[in-house]
Amino acid sequence: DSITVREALNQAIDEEMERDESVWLLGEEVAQYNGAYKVSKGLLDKYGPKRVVDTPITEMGFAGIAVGAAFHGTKPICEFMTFNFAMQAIDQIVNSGAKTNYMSGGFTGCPIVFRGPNGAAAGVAAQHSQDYASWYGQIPGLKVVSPYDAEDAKGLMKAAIRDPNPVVVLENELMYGVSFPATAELASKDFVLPFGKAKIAREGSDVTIATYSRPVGFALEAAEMLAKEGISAEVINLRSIRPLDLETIVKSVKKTNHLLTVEQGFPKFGMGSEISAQIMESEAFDYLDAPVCRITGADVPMPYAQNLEALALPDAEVIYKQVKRVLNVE
Amino acid sequence: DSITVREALNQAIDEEMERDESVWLLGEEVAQYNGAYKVSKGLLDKYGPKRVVDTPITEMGFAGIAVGAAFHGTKPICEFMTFNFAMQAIDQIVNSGAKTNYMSGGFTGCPIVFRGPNGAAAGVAAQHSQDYASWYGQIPGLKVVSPYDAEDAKGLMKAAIRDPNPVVVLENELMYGVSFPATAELASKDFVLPFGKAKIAREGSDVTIATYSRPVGFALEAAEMLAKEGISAEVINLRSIRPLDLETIVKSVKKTNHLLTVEQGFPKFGMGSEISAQIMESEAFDYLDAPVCRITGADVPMPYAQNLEALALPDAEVIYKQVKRVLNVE
Amino acid sequence: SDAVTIDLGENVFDGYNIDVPSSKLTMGREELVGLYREMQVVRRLEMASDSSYKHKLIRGFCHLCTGQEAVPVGVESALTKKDAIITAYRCHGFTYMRGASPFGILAELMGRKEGVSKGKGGSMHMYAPNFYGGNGIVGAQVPLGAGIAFAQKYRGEEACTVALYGDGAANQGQVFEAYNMAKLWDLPVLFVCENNKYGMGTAAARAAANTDYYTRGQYIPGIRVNGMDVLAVRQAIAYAREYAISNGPMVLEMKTYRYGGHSMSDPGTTYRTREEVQHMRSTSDPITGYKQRLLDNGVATEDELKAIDKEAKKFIDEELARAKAIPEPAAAELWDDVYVAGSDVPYLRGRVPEETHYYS
Amino acid sequence: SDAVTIDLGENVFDGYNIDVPSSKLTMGREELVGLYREMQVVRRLEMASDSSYKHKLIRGFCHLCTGQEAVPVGVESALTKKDAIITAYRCHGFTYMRGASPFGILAELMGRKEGVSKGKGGSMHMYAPNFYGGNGIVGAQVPLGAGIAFAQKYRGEEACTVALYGDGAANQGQVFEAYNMAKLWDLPVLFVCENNKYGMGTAAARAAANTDYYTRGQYIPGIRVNGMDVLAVRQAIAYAREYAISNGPMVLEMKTYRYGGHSMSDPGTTYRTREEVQHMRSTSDPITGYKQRLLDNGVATEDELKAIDKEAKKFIDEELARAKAIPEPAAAELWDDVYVAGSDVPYLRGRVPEETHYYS
Ligand SMILES: Cc1ncc(C[n+]2csc(CCOP(=O)(O)OP(=O)(O)O)c2C)c(N)n1
Ligand SMILES: Cc1ncc(C[n+]2csc(CCOP(=O)(O)OP(=O)(O)O)c2C)c(N)n1
Ligand SMILES: [Mg+2]
Ligand SMILES: [Mg+2]
Repeated sequence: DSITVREALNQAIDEEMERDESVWLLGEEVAQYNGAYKVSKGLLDKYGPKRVVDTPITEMGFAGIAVGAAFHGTKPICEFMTFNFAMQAIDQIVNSGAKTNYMSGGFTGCPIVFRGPNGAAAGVAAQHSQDYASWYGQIPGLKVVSPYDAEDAKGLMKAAIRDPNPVVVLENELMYGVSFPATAELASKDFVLPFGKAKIAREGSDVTIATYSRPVGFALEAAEMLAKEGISAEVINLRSIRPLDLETIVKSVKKTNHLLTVEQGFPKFGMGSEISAQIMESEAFDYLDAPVCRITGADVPMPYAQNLEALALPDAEVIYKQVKRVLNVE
Repeated sequence: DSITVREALNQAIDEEMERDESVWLLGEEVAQYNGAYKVSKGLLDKYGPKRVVDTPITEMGFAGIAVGAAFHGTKPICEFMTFNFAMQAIDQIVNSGAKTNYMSGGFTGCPIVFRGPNGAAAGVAAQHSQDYASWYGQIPGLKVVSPYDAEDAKGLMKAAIRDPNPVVVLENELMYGVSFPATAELASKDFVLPFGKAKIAREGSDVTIATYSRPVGFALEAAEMLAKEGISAEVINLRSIRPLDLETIVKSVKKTNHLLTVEQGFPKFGMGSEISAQIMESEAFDYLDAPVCRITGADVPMPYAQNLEALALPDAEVIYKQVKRVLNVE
Repeated sequence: SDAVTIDLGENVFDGYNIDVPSSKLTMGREELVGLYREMQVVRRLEMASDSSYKHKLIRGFCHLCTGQEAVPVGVESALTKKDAIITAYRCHGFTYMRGASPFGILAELMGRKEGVSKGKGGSMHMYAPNFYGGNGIVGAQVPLGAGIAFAQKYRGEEACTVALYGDGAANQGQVFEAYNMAKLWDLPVLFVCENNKYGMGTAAARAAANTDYYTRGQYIPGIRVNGMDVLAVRQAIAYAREYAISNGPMVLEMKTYRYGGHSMSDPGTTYRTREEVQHMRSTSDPITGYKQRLLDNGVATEDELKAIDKEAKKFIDEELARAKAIPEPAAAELWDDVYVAGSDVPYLRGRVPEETHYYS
Repeated sequence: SDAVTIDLGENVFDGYNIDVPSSKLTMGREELVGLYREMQVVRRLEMASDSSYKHKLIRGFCHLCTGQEAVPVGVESALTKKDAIITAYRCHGFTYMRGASPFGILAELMGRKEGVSKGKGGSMHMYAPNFYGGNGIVGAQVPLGAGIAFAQKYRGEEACTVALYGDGAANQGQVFEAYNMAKLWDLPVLFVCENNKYGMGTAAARAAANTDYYTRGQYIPGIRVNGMDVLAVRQAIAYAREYAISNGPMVLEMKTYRYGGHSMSDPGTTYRTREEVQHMRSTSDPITGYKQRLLDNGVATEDELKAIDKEAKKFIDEELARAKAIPEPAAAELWDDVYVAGSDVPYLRGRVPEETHYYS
């Protein structure tokens, strides 16, 4: 049996809405249209317009309303059609959402989830393709997760909804329709993943690939290709951007002595940069047989043309080649 | 003779407005009030309300207007009272300002300067203290500079205004009133500093401290303290965040074999992270006798209380101590 | 009986697409005198802030509401504790009226551990039960306020939210976004514009194409109120509160005036004349005006009011002395409240790796 | 003579704080027929886009303006080339009317090197002289448009800017910010709302408390226009253009309708009935209606118009064939235009360090 990432997200939201009356959902097209990407399918029917609320296209305003509602005893799930549009609302997310608990000395909490697709989809060009993991990941007061598969999607979304802090869930549009095994564990209404714990998506001994979101799939593909050549790659699905599970990476590097990071966002000030810096500061540093290598999106706004877009985004092939370069094979 | 950073910025804008009719200034309180921080003092009197324009408090709107005006043959200087408020306008800066030249295949350029104080002032708490260097520094299509002293201020501001691309100038409120020597070179109407060139603010041989903005002063202070103990620190004033002058850092590290970075922003995904990652990828890596050490703001929203604020921000003392720790002295 | 009926006079309200409240109101003597006391306390509190700032006990931005006292006092007097308030950085008066002590407020201003925000917020970020700050980003509190109203409705509370903003803030786009959603969803929110004629150094008409702030909801009814009259404020808010709870949003404009500069660093005299300020003080002061009204209506005697003045001064002096006496927050508090206690992250980095803080 | 006077009929305009334009207009025959031709070309262009998308030659978001052709054609016909236009992502019609060839547009849609944006922008990001896109962030183009108008005034151009946005976009706060500054500064900008009744799947009234978009400038005069009538659009824009250049902003609402889904991935039938679409097509189609008007006024014969239809189809077929034949951009173009040529940074990083691109 299988379950798509979309279904997993839907299930997580559904179960948490069932479990807790104070949880509600808002965003553009989330109700009557069942979600621009159908993540909220069926929820209006089940919970009614009080708890599933279509908003006008006014990101700053509805994000502010959601944060205000979180201040006053409700738990909003605020969907952005994509995180590109959340840039209009980022002041409300960061200055109102993330900082108020601290500024108030713990007086005013803000239990809210900001979610939606992040990063590049296919053929949508520069304004619709940005990866915001590092921007949100930089902000104390936020927790930030980014699921890869159905298990991540369900477990992290439920964790996000249950958490009393503002949580940013960075999904990926191109993953919504992808199917994964539907285990019994996953089906449980209490399948919640912890923040700050990465998952070893594949064990290996020669090289570590640390990544998140859709590129986890590319890394697994690359590992498969490498395995055929006798190279054993360990793939780490980070899951959580903030807090970041450095420990799991360190442990892996101690074993493999090689680390590559993979992300689809811009290269500078990205996940790779942060991980590389943290590794350098950690005990893993002495175990490295080669510098940490960052695989990233190219440092250009996302081009539309298919061939250029392909050159701007890493895939399995790029990872495969780079691992060999780092290991100095061939 | 001396000149403050405020005067240097004012001079740069004044000279460039004089030189090029298409340059104009807008922002909150820039005209009649002479600037919230008096950077635009006298400009309304000299250039009149056509070219020095007070805006309502509508950051997204006036940033959009500025970008539109840049599309159509003028060169706006868009002042944000602080970059914290620019977060409301960041979509216009990034999606409209930075990406349009690329999306249009070079058809529509956007010669604009976004400027204002960035990072922490004193006692202004969490919503008024963020450092945006890494956010803007991540965006292809933008150039980003951050001046430290009067020389930087004048030279980088003039470079920014003359550049045909969108440039973000991250100033520092606490530096506005600080005086620096007024050299003849600096007085020239053609004193323009290049993008992407760091400056060795102090030569040294034992350790490299790479930093930008106000902490350059702290690093120089720390270097002075260290010198008394026979430790020779080289201080690099980065000046330019994007492009980043890695070469100068690499060269220095090859000499000193030790690198610390200093910034006042949040620790994650910051300048230190990026520099550390780039160093690891560079030839300097093999010259390092110790891991690159990042000195940053603490990973908390900026607290108001003076003692807590002090613990959240690095100063000369912190740098001094950390250098000794890195060098393993005492 | 104890009740007094007061005639607010003419032109105290203007309506936009709605009838104005009655200009007559009946209140108990004690309550009437209470409003006087509260305005005095707020003013004394701001005077204490002012002098503490000048003595360098307070740092950073500090925005006083001197001249505008009728607004926080009048608003609060028309609400129940179940109603909510949110405002911008000019928040000392509201914080006090919502139940925080002057001690807590002054301690916060001085960055002390027993400040209302444990010293972490400062002048701009103060909170109290059903008071959501103290917000530093101009305009951002308006959607937040609509959101609080959303939650009130969601939770079935018989309550409304008062979201205050300045004439400068009124131009922010997100204010219009909030108007729209509040109207679409009939949220019990009062959008209250404190029009003190200036946003920093910018006169209202230089920043707004329409300075009739009470009409700016367009499809939302509005009332303009003499914001220098505490009873007019009370009357309007009481009326609007009823309306909001059963019908949805209303926009109110409080015509008021700030005597001081925008913040402590602004002398407040470059963009307006000293005469203008003096004129407002002498003709429209909310406290003096209200005092006269109490005397005229025989609610209190000159001596009684003088005693209150003294008492207010003494009260604030004592609170200030107490606030000065307490220490700064403990250094370890740097790490508290980044996340809700018990849901912390494993550790947070300090300025250097060695300062990393581990949560148990 | 060649000139024909046409009566647009009643109720074609509604005014808000301004007189409506005359319902009579006089134009040359050739020009009248030209508008017909342009609407046909735009429709054929969108049909070609539609089928190319279905053949997977076009990727990503693609928003067609089928049904709305009278707006780009009518707007352009009232402007000079010195005037400027900016719109959102539904931009093919405007791009063409501003002078780009269907070849360039189709090539762009297919991500080819000779596309109007060299293949880097795609459906949402197309440009032409004094046409500033093709913008993907809903509402963002409105302040941009006001800024272009600012620059026109600054440079002393006798010109205006038309900033178009949808009924959904009309709720964005920055639209109100732009209104305010445009009015304060008397910018020659026409805020033109293309009200096609839906923003994605949301009917206008579910997203807006006031659906009379032409009144939403409040302090800015407005005109509502039958946006399915190309001559009404032309007449209104011509009138508004004169007004804007001498007086400042105006808000116009074009009542129109999109036949297709919001984008290629939206069937466009879950939030409205097939009957509604069919009804609009049969009663209000801008091309059919205009055809009838040309016939009724003796401007052209059925045969002449049929010939134009054929010609338009042929033209687009040829342009499409040419566009299909050209290659994708060269890989090296990935690095062009991040910065203006000649002001590049020293290098930019690729996906891996080895792919770093050095600018000479
Ligand atoms: C988004 C944003 N822009 C600018 C500022 C700086 N600022 C603080 S208060 C203020 C003036 C606000 O005036 P108004 O809304 O009339 O309130 P008042 O101070 O008169 O109470 C400005 C420009 C800010 N805090 N936030
Ligand atoms: C800020 C932002 N939010 C959301 C979107 C996603 N989106 C694209 S078009 C659209 C609907 C816009 O409707 P309308 O303004 O009426 O224009 P129409 O598509 O009808 O021409 C939405 C929600 C976006 N591109 N930008
Ligand atoms: Mg004001
Ligand atoms: Mg629409």
